[in-house]
This record gives sequence, C-alpha cells and structure tokens, in this order.
Amino acid sequence: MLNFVDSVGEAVAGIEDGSTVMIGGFGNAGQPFELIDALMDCGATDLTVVNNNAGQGDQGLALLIKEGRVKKMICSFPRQSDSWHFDEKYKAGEIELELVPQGNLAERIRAAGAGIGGFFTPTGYGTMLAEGKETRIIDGRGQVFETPIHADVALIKALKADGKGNLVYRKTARNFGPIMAAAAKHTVVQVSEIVAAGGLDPENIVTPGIYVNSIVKVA
Amino acid sequence: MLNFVDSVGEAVAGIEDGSTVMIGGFGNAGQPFELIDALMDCGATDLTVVNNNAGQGDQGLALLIKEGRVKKMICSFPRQSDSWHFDEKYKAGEIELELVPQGNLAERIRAAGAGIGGFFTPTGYGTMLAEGKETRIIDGRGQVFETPIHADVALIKALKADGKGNLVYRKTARNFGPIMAAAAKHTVVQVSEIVAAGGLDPENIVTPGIYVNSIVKVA
Amino acid sequence: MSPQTTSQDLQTSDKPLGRDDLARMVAKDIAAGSFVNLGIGQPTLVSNYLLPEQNITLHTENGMLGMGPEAVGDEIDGDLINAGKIPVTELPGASYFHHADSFAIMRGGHLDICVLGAFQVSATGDLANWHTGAPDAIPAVGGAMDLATGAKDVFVMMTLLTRDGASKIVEACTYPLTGIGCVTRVYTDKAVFLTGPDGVSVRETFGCTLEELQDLVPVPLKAGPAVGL
Amino acid sequence: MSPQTTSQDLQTSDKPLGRDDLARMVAKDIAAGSFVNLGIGQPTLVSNYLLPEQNITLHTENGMLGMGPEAVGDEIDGDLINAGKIPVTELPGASYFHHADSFAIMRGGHLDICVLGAFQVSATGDLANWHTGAPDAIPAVGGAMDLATGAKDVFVMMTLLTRDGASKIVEACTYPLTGIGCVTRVYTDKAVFLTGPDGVSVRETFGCTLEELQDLVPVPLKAGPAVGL
Repeated sequence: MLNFVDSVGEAVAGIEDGSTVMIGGFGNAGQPFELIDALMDCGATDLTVVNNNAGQGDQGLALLIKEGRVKKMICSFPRQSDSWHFDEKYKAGEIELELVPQGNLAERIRAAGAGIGGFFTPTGYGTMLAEGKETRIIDGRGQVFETPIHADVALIKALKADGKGNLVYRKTARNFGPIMAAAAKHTVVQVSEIVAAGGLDPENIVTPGIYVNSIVKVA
Repeated sequence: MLNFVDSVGEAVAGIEDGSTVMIGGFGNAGQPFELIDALMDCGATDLTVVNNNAGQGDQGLALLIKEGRVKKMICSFPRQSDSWHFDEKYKAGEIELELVPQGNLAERIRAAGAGIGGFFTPTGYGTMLAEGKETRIIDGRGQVFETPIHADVALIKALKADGKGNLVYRKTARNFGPIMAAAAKHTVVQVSEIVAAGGLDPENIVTPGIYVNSIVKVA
Repeated sequence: MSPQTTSQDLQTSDKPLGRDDLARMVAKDIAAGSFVNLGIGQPTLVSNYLLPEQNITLHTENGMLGMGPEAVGDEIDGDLINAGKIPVTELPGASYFHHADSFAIMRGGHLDICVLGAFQVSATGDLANWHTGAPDAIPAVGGAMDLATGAKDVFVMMTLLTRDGASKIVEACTYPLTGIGCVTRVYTDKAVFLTGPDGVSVRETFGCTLEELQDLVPVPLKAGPAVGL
Repeated sequence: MSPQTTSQDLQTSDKPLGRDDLARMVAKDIAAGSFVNLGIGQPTLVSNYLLPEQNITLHTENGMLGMGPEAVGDEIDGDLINAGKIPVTELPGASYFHHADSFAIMRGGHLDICVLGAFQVSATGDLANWHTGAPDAIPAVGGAMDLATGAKDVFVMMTLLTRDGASKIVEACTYPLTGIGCVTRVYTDKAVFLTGPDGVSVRETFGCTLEELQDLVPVPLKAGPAVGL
C-alpha cells in the first residue's frame, strides 16, 4: 500500500532493530542522505546494511557506521580514501563485512526482486570471494552459485514520483534504486518532486509504483 | 558494430540455415513483420525460432512455419484460435515444440543477455514442464533449474533509433524486444524513425545501442 | 463446522450465482490499493465491477501496469493489448516495461492477487488450468504457471461442476498441474471455498446448504470463517 | 621465436614508454566502433587519446554508456559520476540504466574491451588486481571481477616491475586472483605481451631486446606475431 508522508521521520518510522536495510546510491550519487539522517534519529540499531560502499566522509551511511548502528555491511567497495569510519570499525573488529563483487551484488539484489532462488555466474570463480560456495562448470566455464539478497526495508532517492508511486531518476544517481525497490519488503523513497498520476510518461517510468511503499518529498 | 541498412533484405542477409532466431512480439504487437517477410525471402531454413507464440493468421511467423522453414519452436503459447499453420505442422509431426512457461521464457532470454549460467525458479515446479529438470528446495520452496536461451540472430521492432543505435519502443509492443536484443549475437531492428545521436533522451533509452547491430527504417 | 457457524448461516444466496454476480463478489473482495492480474476468460469480468475508490491497479503480463478497460472505436491501438491480445486502454499513472521486468513483478511476489480460471483445484490448493492432457491437444501455458506460483493470493473462478456433473474441486488433480498448493480461494457458482494446507473450508454457499454442497464435492468440507473474510 | 621475426624487429622504441605514450598506444589499438570500459587509475588515461573518428563508446559500470570527458567548472554535477566517483560528462547518444542492467552489459560479454590495472598477471592470463592479501588490508573489489570475467578482451596496463624490481608478469599469481585466464594483452613500460592458454608472447619491446626482457620476466617469452596485431 502506497503512502505519501510529510516527513522523513514518518517515512522511516517502524524500522526495527536487526533489520536488513538496503540503501541506494553509488558513492554520494543517489544516496538518500535525508532518509539516512532520519534512520539515525529513529534509533534503530543492529542493522545489516546493503550498499555498494561503506560510507564516505562524515555524513550519511558513514555516520550510521560511526555511531555503531551497523552490525554488518554487505557491499562491494568499502575501502575509499574517505571511508575512515568504516575503516576504524572494521579494524577494531566491530563491524562484519560481506564483500561481494559489484555485479554479483546487483544481480543478487535483482534476483530477490524477481523471485529467483539463486543463479550461477562466472564472476568470482576461482577467487577467494567464491570460497565455500557451490560451483559447477557450465558450457566450459567455471561458475559460482549466488543467492538472492532480500531486505526488510529499502531507502532510496529518486528525482520524481507520480501519484501512483511511479519513479524516475536522474543520470547515474539511478544506480541501485530500481533493483533495491523491488528487493525490499518495504520501500521508502525520497524525491525532489511529486506530480499527479499521469504526470510522468508511461514509456519512461523506471520504477513502477508497485515497488514503492512510502514517498516523502525532500526540499 | 552498428550498421544502418537500406532494406530489410540487406538487414537479414547472412542468416544461415540452422540458425536460432529470436523474433520479437507478443501476438502481433511488436512483431517485426517486414523483417520476417525478408527472412522468408532470403531462404534460410531449418530454423529454431524463439517467440512467445507460434504465429497468428496468414502472415509473419505463421507463414514461415507454413513454408516449413521452422524446425523447432521455443515458445509459451502456440495454441491460438488462428494458429492453424502451426497446428497443422505440429499434428503432422513436422515441427518440434519446446514449451516454456512465459516467465521462464523471458527470464531465460534475459539470462543469456546478462551472462547468467542458469537459475532456479519456483515456476513450473512439480509440473510436467519441469520433468527431467534439476530441482532443489530453496527456502522451503521447490525450484527448477532453468538455462539461458541464446540466439544467433534477433529480429525485433522498435519505434525509434538514434544514431548510436539506442532504441525506444511503443506501449506493449516493447514486450520481448529489449531482452532478445541482448541475448542474440546479432540483433536486427526495424524502426519507424531514425533520429541523430542525441535525439533521444538518455534517461529514456530502453535498449542501449551496444545490443544493436543492424537498423532498417520501415515505412 | 465451528460452533458459531451453522450450515444455514453460510447460505448467502437462495440460488446459484451467475458469472457476473460472481465477478462482482470477487471485485468486492479485493482490498483497496491492490495490484491485481486478471486471467483470460471469466476472470476478466471482474474488471467490470472494480470501483474507482478501490484504486486497484491492473497488471497485464505482456508489459503494463495501470491497464484500463477494453478499447473501443478510435481507442483501438495494435500496440496496446492485454495478455489475451485484446486492445485495451491506458489509465493515468500507467507504466510499460519489457517481458522480463513484467514477469519479475509476477514471479517476485509483488502482485497481491491473481484471478485465474481452472479445470481443477485440489483440496490443498493445487491448480490445473493449462492442459487437458489429451494426447492430441496442443499444449500452451503462457503465464499461468508464473501467476500461480508468484502472486501472493491466487483466486480461482469457475463453475463447481463440469458439464458432466463432476466436481472440479478434487482430492488430487487428474489434469496436468499448473502449480502446487498455490490456490487460496475458489469462487464458484455454488460456493466460495478457501483452500490451503489444512484442506477446504466453505465461506458461503449459493442456493444450497453445506450438506448439499458436500454431496457434490469429493473432499471433506468444513464450515469456514465467518462471511466477509 | 618465429622465423620471420627477430628480437630486433620487436623493439619499436629505444626507451621505455611513459604512461601517456602507453595510453596513446592502447587507444590506437582499440578497433573503431568498440564499446570499452576503462578501469580506475592508469587506464583512465586512455580516454585522452581516443580519436573522435574511432567512434568509441565508453561504459561506466555505475550505469551509463556514452560517457564523456571529466567534467570541469559548471559541468560538474553530483548525479553524473564515473566508477571512480569523478564527475564526468555525457555525450550525444548516451544512455543511463540501473546497476543490474549495467552489469548485465559487462557480464553478458557485450563490452569489446576493458582496460584494467594489475598487481600481477600470470603466464596464462590470470589476473590479480584487487587485493594485496595483506592481513590488515581492507578488501574492496568493486566491478573488477565482473569486468575481468565479462569483457571480450581484457587489456592490462601496468609497469612491468614493482618498485622492488620484481616482475608483475609471473608464472602464477601470488596475490589473490581477480579472474582466471582472462587477460589477453598486457601493456607495460617495457613491452606489450599477449597472454593466453599457450603462454606469453611479446608483441613489441621498448628500450630493450627480447633477450633483455626475458632476463626480467620469470616465464618463457616467445616473439609474438608481427607488430600491429
């Protein structure tokens, strides 16, 4: 059921301790900073967070990690020049890391949304990121069995929503938004603009409203 | 390598006997009639054709089947009120049929384009369409292992192409075009209009030009 | 039968329901805001009885959400058809997508309800609706297995009895299966049944008592929860 | 060494190549009309030497084809970045897509070439470029494994020797692998190597003869096909 809510606080209310939370964005592009700030304020802790990175600088996901609210990161690229909060927690053994090749991360999130029970991919075959995983040779290529990544909640950022919850994005800020929206039980979206149903061209919808639960406009 | 060609004949030249050919369309919507007519004229035979249906009436794919050029159909819904050419060939034992649930057909085509070696899906589990296939229980649900469907050639219909081969479609005629374009080694597209690179909004491209090899404008 | 429900309480109509009355009942039972796929044939009738205030979004598996009524006259557009290949219309807030994305909606469990026709439904909700199994039949499955397996709730609409008077609710399907344990409700001319792992219960009957219904159906029937569920 | 090629023939420069000269060479070797992904670091330099008439389309794995040069001044837009999170520009005919679609392009074998940096490349084309394996290192892989496994051709750009003078072309990688048997060419300051199941051949050398090169590299080197391949 779709709800338009008035504040980011209302949008993230109900996220429980121990939840798996997907957070959109690649670096800062598409990162829903306001929703993350609201998640910080709402107090939920012991979170498993799925994001390509593990936070940059002193804002957004990085702060959530700094404050010890993240039990585990599932990501492809935690180490960056400004990922100091993650680095510190990781070196102190205070955060768990599941490192996933970026394409496997994307495909596993997509699989969750699409009802796929698991898939074989050549990516990672023969590497330490496939250790302990089932493998088989298909058409002469070694392949690794990867499983879907589901989430309780997705927090994403889009450009516009219409009255039916359909979304469009902006440039490379699109990144993980569409697949996370489909993979989470409950999807919360921050947008810059809300238009009436019919205000977006049906040919250009990127995320159909069926994947969206809460929408909040952020100035 | 992308080519803009002047005729549908040129567009399908080089399709060899014994090829696997994906043909876009769901019923008549999105069916590339002119390319199919050209395929008829070019003489290629012994084809395996992938399409949701097995031809309607006395045109397009139905005629290709009537003329005995199709050795095997891979489809989800061959039986229709006006699929008389397929019906006759099938009852005479003159055409092979691989019947695939429609979602498995779409996902297997998508898997080919996305480099997935195979996947598990609940669709078809416990039914005769899963007989002989590998199964496993994942998260308490029976699932069937399905493999990608690759093709030598895809023949599809889009609304417009730009100078880089990017495509947009029209309404439900979009159907199988985008996934077939990605699954075939060589993708041939008929369009109603060709515009310069930059003439389509980058946010609204449905099929990026990387998946397209030959484009022909059909009046 | 639960203590608070009598067979008489279950009878909500003094005669069997016609197809339109049944479609109206299904439409009324769909929760506001639901995303729904209506199968080809009898289930399509349901769309005639959905009310604007229900804010139901219809999905068609050939690549659209926000499908409107059948197109008439100048509205007819060969590029805008439903899964039955009938020209339809587009409502404000519609969206188009390709086939893999469309079936991801179905297979990923995002549709609240699909309504399908059936040859047979078993006591535990197995569905048979795609193939008679006759040796000379040309099989065709379309999206039936994806819908049966993927939707959160699978409603079936059918007559209770075949033309030969055999019950279509059966102990175990004799026709080839579409999906296992997937059907949650069966709307028929004579009763509404709830199916699941614990067997079949009857929500309400039309023109017959539970006892009379039991005489027609070869699986044990329980009186179901109070009408309205 | 094949009869028609002498060690001297292979030497196409009398001194080692700098990073820009190497980038220019890689750019020249990319066939017209190719779709290419340039990895972070040294490979990014290649974009400076691609000619408009080559009609190369650059892919960035965060969701774009048709990426233009780095953005400057007013062009800078936080929503338009490359895989290295650097603001970039958009060329006419660009397209945007989500991450799963972007990686489907890579993983489905649709990119003609990706150019990557490396710690080590083995004689048979195994690649190690994502992790030093040091116990205190924070591992980060990004799209390296997808690119290594998915692109039709994987070119590596690197210095031949480590700061300690060890060859980065090795019999078997000691660093954790990125992909197996995936590298087809290695561009270094001292030579261009072709790698594959049959071992390593040398296309050309810079500032050294094949014999001098062999002294530096602990795997058997063959004179490769004539320059230009």
